[in-house]
Amino acid sequence: MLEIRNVTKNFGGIQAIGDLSIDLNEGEIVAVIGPNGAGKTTLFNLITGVYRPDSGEVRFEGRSLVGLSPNRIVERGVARTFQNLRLFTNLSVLDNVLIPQHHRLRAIWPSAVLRTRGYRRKEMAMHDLALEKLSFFGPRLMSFRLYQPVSVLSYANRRRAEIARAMATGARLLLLDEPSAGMNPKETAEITQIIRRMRDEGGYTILLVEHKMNLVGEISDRVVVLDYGRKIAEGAYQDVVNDPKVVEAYLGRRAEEGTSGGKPDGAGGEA
Amino acid sequence: MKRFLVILVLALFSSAMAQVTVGVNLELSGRFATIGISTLQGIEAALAQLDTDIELSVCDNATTVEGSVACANRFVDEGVVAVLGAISSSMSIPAAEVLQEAEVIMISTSSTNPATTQIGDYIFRMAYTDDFQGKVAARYAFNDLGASNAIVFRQQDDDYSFGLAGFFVEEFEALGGTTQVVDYVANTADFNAQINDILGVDADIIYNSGFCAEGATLVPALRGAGLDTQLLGADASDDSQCPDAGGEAFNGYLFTGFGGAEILSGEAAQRAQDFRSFFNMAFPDAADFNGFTLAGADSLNVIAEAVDLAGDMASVADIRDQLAALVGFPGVSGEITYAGTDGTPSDRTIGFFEYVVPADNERGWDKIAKFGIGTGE
Amino acid sequence: MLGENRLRNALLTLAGLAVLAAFMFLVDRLAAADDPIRGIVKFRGALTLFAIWGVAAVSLNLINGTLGILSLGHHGFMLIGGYTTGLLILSEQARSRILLSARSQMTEGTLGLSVSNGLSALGLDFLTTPETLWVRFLIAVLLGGFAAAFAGMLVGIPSLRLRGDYLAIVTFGFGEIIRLSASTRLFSPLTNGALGFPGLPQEFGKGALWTFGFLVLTVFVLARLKYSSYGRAMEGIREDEVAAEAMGINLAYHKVLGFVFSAFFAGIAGGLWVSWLGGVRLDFFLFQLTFFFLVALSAGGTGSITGVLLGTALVVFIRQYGDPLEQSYSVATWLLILAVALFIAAAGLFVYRLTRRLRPRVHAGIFVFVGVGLLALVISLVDPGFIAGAFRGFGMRAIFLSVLLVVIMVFRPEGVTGRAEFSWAWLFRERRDRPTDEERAQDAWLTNPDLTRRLEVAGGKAEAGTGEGADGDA
Amino acid sequence: MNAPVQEPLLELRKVTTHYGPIRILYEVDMVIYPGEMVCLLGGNASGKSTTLKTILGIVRVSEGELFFRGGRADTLATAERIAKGMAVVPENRRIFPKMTVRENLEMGAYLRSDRGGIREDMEYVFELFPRLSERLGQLGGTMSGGEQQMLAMGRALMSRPRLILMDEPSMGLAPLFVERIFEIIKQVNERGTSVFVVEQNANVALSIADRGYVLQTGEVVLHGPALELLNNEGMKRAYLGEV
Amino acid sequence: MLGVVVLVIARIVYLGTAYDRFDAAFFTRAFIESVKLGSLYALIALGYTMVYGIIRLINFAHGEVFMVGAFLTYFLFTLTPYSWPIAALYGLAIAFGFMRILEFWRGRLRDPIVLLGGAVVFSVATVVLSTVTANLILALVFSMLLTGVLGVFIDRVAYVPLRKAPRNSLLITAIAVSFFLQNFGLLTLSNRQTPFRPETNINNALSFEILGGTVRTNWLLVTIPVVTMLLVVILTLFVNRTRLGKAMRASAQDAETAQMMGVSVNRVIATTFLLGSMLAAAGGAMWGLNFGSLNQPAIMGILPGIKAFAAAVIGGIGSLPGAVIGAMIIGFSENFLTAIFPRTPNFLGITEFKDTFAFILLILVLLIRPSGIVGEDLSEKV
Repeated sequence: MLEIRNVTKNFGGIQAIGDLSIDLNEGEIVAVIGPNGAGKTTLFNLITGVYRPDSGEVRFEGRSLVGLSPNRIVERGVARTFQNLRLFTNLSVLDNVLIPQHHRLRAIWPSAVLRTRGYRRKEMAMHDLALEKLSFFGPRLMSFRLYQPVSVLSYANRRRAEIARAMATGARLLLLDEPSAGMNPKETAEITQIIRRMRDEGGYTILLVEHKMNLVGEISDRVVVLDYGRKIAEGAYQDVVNDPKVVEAYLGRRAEEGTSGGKPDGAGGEA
Repeated sequence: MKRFLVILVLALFSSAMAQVTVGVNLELSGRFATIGISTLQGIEAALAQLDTDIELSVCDNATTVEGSVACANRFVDEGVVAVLGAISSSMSIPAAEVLQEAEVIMISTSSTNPATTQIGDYIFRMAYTDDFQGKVAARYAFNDLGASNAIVFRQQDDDYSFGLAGFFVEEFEALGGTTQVVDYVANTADFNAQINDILGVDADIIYNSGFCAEGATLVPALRGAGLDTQLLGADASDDSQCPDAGGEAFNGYLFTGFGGAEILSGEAAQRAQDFRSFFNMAFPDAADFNGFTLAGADSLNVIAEAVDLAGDMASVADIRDQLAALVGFPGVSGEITYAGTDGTPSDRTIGFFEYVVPADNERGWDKIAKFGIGTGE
Repeated sequence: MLGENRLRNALLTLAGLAVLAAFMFLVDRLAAADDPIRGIVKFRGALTLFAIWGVAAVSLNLINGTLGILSLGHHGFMLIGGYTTGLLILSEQARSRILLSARSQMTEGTLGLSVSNGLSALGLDFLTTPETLWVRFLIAVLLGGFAAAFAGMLVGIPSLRLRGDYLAIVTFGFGEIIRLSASTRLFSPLTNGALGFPGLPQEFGKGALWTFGFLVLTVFVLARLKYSSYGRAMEGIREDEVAAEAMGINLAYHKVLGFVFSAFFAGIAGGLWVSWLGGVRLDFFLFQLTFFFLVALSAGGTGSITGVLLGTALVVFIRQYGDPLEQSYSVATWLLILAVALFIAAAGLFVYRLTRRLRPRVHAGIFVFVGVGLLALVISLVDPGFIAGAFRGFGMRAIFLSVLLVVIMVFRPEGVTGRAEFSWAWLFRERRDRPTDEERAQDAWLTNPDLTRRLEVAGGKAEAGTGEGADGDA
Repeated sequence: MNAPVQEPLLELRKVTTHYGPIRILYEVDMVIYPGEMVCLLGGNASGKSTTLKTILGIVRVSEGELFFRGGRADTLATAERIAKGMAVVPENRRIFPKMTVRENLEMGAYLRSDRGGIREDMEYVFELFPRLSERLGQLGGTMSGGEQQMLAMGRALMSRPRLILMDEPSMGLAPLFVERIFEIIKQVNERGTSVFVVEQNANVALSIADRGYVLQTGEVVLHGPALELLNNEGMKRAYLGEV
Repeated sequence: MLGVVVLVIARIVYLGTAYDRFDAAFFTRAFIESVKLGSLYALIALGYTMVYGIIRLINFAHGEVFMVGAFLTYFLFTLTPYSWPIAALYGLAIAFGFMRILEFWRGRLRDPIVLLGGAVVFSVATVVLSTVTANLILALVFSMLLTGVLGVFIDRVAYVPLRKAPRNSLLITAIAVSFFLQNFGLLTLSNRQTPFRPETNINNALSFEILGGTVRTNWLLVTIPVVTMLLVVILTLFVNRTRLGKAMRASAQDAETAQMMGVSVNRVIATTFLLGSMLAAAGGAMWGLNFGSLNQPAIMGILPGIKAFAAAVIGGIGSLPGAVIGAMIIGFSENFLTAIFPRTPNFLGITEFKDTFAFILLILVLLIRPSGIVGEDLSEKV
């Protein structure tokens, strides 16, 4: 579904991504892990068109995404969340989930101003879809919260709203940047389940960046490990975390190798 | 401070028996504040000089159009018989529209745009129109000064200056001269770009149709660049800001303006002289005594006269009729006749003046009156 | 959007409009009466000015409030609309007068541009009679709007590359270029240079019913736009451009759309404005017009149409009824006014610090205000002749407005209403973002109580613009 | 290593802070004794950086008290706290990119006016980081991440502080550099300067620190000697987010 | 660049051969006037660029600060000696400005030496103002100090409370302050075109021969660029060498970190306003000298202010040399461009559009290179 071929990106002489290739199949959950500054967020920015790769190719469903503006890429079916939450803070939750549907609104503005029957129907449909996407997270964003501005929500609810917002774009591929950041263990467990249900019930393909290894271990079909912008390992979770190269890159030399269960301590942080 | 007391006492005294209110709609702040204050002082002095029961209601339009309309609306509501002002055509015309509709007399003190009095029969003016002034200046330049090449400085975003320059150019070219118009915008201080256009151009006269806010830097800049051509200005130059701020460069600057005591003769000159003495007593430290002052004073004088003639309990329409029928009213700026005109006084005297800045007198300058020309001539 | 009380709201809206129309009709009739009651003419003047400036301010609000771009060139759009309307609606009499005038900068070709000529060419001669002037005026105003909208599109294009205050400066530059160019030889065949054209029909700009009709239309269209998907997309751009683009919003299209809409209604406001003034002239369109709209927006609440209208009302009130400020008062009176103003300021500051829980509650500024105020009070009371004579505060209204704007910006940057809008639901206290007890209980149950205790929102509903998040480490 | 019995250098007593209406820190108690090295651990958004900013006075204390060198510090301005002996190595280094290395170091000594002392301290910094002395004229922004970290540490040392606050010194650095940086931190600490490190890299930090605090969503959930924390199951649960 | 120079020279040669009025003297004069005007714009532009560099505020009121500076110089020059209470009032403000400058070296306002200096300056200023007729230099220095204090005051009252507010609010506030100063100045300073022609040698007329033509100008052709250069050099030295200058640069680059180094950012910003306003006052005084008079307060600051702002953006906002370069570009575009495209019998000239050049250049620069000619991209700091 998504092919990343030999992508390279430099920032002022420093290589952020070097010759990276990743493939994603439909219906997969792939996690990208790696220490800070490994280029995970840069990778997301390259896929979604915020940056343009210096060389290499990004293809989605066979068509190249390189050179498209971010909104065109969304129209192709790739949506993302942001690591540090970029919700429309002063707008209501409902508005936040309606805005990403705007690009699929096939109604010109005169009909929107005149509120034609066709426009009203489309608005209703958008409304229903918004509720459907929010219902992934249970009733907590549904009732009165719908009309509250995002700025009064709790951190975890904002994360949820942001995922719902990405889903509402109508994308088939979701890029989730640290979906569980700032959540407590219980909420993390819940979001893990939701991500799985998004794949199973919603039919989304998911590429996620995550630091919480238990979440990664639980849901990812494959794990890609980045270090200094290069892929140093790829494969099933268990194989990857036991790879000495990964352990060294991720945990630093001081870490005692082979901690049981491969759950590294002190993993990562913010980029 | 003393002048304020005089005015205050007079105002308080007159308000006690006030019957007729006259509105004053002037540019008292903003771009034309100086001219507005000169005019207001003229009106107040004239009021104090007259023994009348007219009360003034002063409104500052802040040199804004909506301010001018607000003033006009206010006067309509206050039920004034007449409104004096505004100064510039831009502020006068919108106010005139309101006042004409409400049938309130308006006398624009110095609007020179012909369009102002065309608005209706309640609209009068005290000044002559641009066409007259421009023509007279052009004839003077061509015939008396012997100029054949004129450069005309015009403020491109002001209708007064724009219009005046147009009439000057028309007449000057009709007489057989050639002209070159140079434009500038409001608030220009640096005229070097304009000077580049005319430096080395063989001209006999430079006609400045603009205001002193720009003229006070324009003229020194011209002189500084070595252009010693004779300068000729219009009544907007009849403003002490010009020689005050421009200094020596204004030595020999000719301009047309409202006739005062110097231009008039006989009885009229005496009236003008009396008014001047009275004004100097009432406003001992007034910045200016110029054509705008006279226009303000006379606009009040004619209204007072019309009110008098119409008698007690007269309606505004009666007063208007009296005003429109006025013939040869002895004003401080000459005789004023409205009979048979659209509201522009016929047979006004336009004066030619010259600024003289003596070399030994560092602060002072003199306004020398040369001669007057009547509109009828 | 899916209001349960749609019928009620629609009826209420219609009733409100009917009352408004009746009131405006009454005002028109009263003011046009032979012997109008005292104050009505000025009231109608203020009312119509409010409506015209309201159209302009509400349209500016689309760029400044909804789209989040500071635009400082609104007077330029109004100028284009005003000149277009003026040129198209000019009477034949005025045209011939201009043509005959030696000073005219216009040619026969440009003077031939008029709605009635166009209608004649189309064979609609029955629309060129004096009785159908209103049709021609409507057409002229709409064409003025379209001309301004075209300019809006041109100005909107740089907004694709520029952000923030750079864009503000570019809009300012465009506004000034439009104004300065209108008087040059290049454009004077269309604009008649600085002379403009006098003698436009005034019954529309001065008619309360007419201007309020346009205001209602503007508010209707712009409110509809704001509450449509397009408006939401624009608000998304305001909140976060990067995120909006990442959610599929075409930034270029929506920004230009916003500019086009805003300029269109600014053009209409320009058309009404020249009708209100009875002529077209360059100095009707100075930057201070945009400044007044900015004051209206900031005072009322940028982003809220309700707030903008409130702010416009405030500005128009001060501009039209503020002249007692400029009367001649004795110096003692001025000192007294100053003292009262300072006491109010001190009290306001104290209350402000108290409500915002700022420490120390009694700020040094309060002492300064009170001290200076007391001094002024003592001087004015004890010795009224301290400085003899009177003092006229010419320009006081402008000073007052600018001080007001600074004070509002400092103490309530979001304006009176913030981004909140008036709605019937608000009037009937139907607030869907307030949970019922049941919903609240469910919410608490869903949320880990352990966590909510720490991330709880201190003041209930957070205010707009604050509360960027609990993201302490970001 | 043993808890000293002196008067504390820095003490937080029930400190609560807010960002706008949202509470970030909740009744945090914390003590740092002279000569100690203390680390503060915690996940994303747990309030680590806010703690640091609170100590520095960039975020205001809304409730509670802060003491530094025996005096009340929560009413002092940042500059006054720094004058009393705090210094900071901010998150992401935050070198002044358009100033030279020398100017950056001089900025560290901004509040000092004793030229002799400044020169001495600069010598000391060059001793610790010889590479900096080679690049005195270079612009800060053109240096590599590791060099910037050195510069940031050197800059902090220039104020001759009693207490150095470090915000995630290992972030974004190669493991080799992380190791080196922590060695230098140790070295600095051994000369008597107290060090307060905020870290996510728990293993490295705890292995050289004396004591540690663990923060979770704004509350101190665990604290104690570093070695104990390293082996504490509860800590794993609290900090690593395992259920 | 070279191409432009060649084109300009070709155009000059063409004009010179085709019309005899465009001789060497004509272009020399245009060049001199361009440099003068550019220098004046530079003094204003520096204030814009410094303030923008630190708090990202387009200080719309700067043009009005320039106006106040000019008027203060005028009042100090013409109206002295004052009666003692007014002299004391002025003295107080001047002493405050002086203390702020002393603070650059001493660090604290409460430092005894600063206090002592302030007291000395207060006494001297009061005595001088109440007894002596100030000469131009003294008036200029006092006016710079006073205007600097005004800048600090504006910052304290209008901008400090809005430090954390959205940038748009700050910009609107600045516009409001600008309107306030215009109208308040009209009410209190003067409502007239005010003469400003002190009897000094620096504005004496000067004429010299060049290739057979006579260039008529005045000594300000030397004074204005020299004073500007001097002030720019002092400012550059201050920013690069002194402690507070370094703090200014550091705050411009990263205010929060600078704060962590012990820099009191608010004080640095106040200093920036002080310096920018002082330069604007110098610019205002020389503006008055150059044109022989000051426009009334409501209009004097607008055009120079906006054009200087355009200059700051064209040069690259935040950069001191950029401001000077940008100012020169505007100065030359207004004077020299109209000299090489003047009105000739077959060409109308471009003078009419002179006042739009600044805006057109501004828009072009922002579209083509938003960071300006020498500036770095500050437009979005992520």
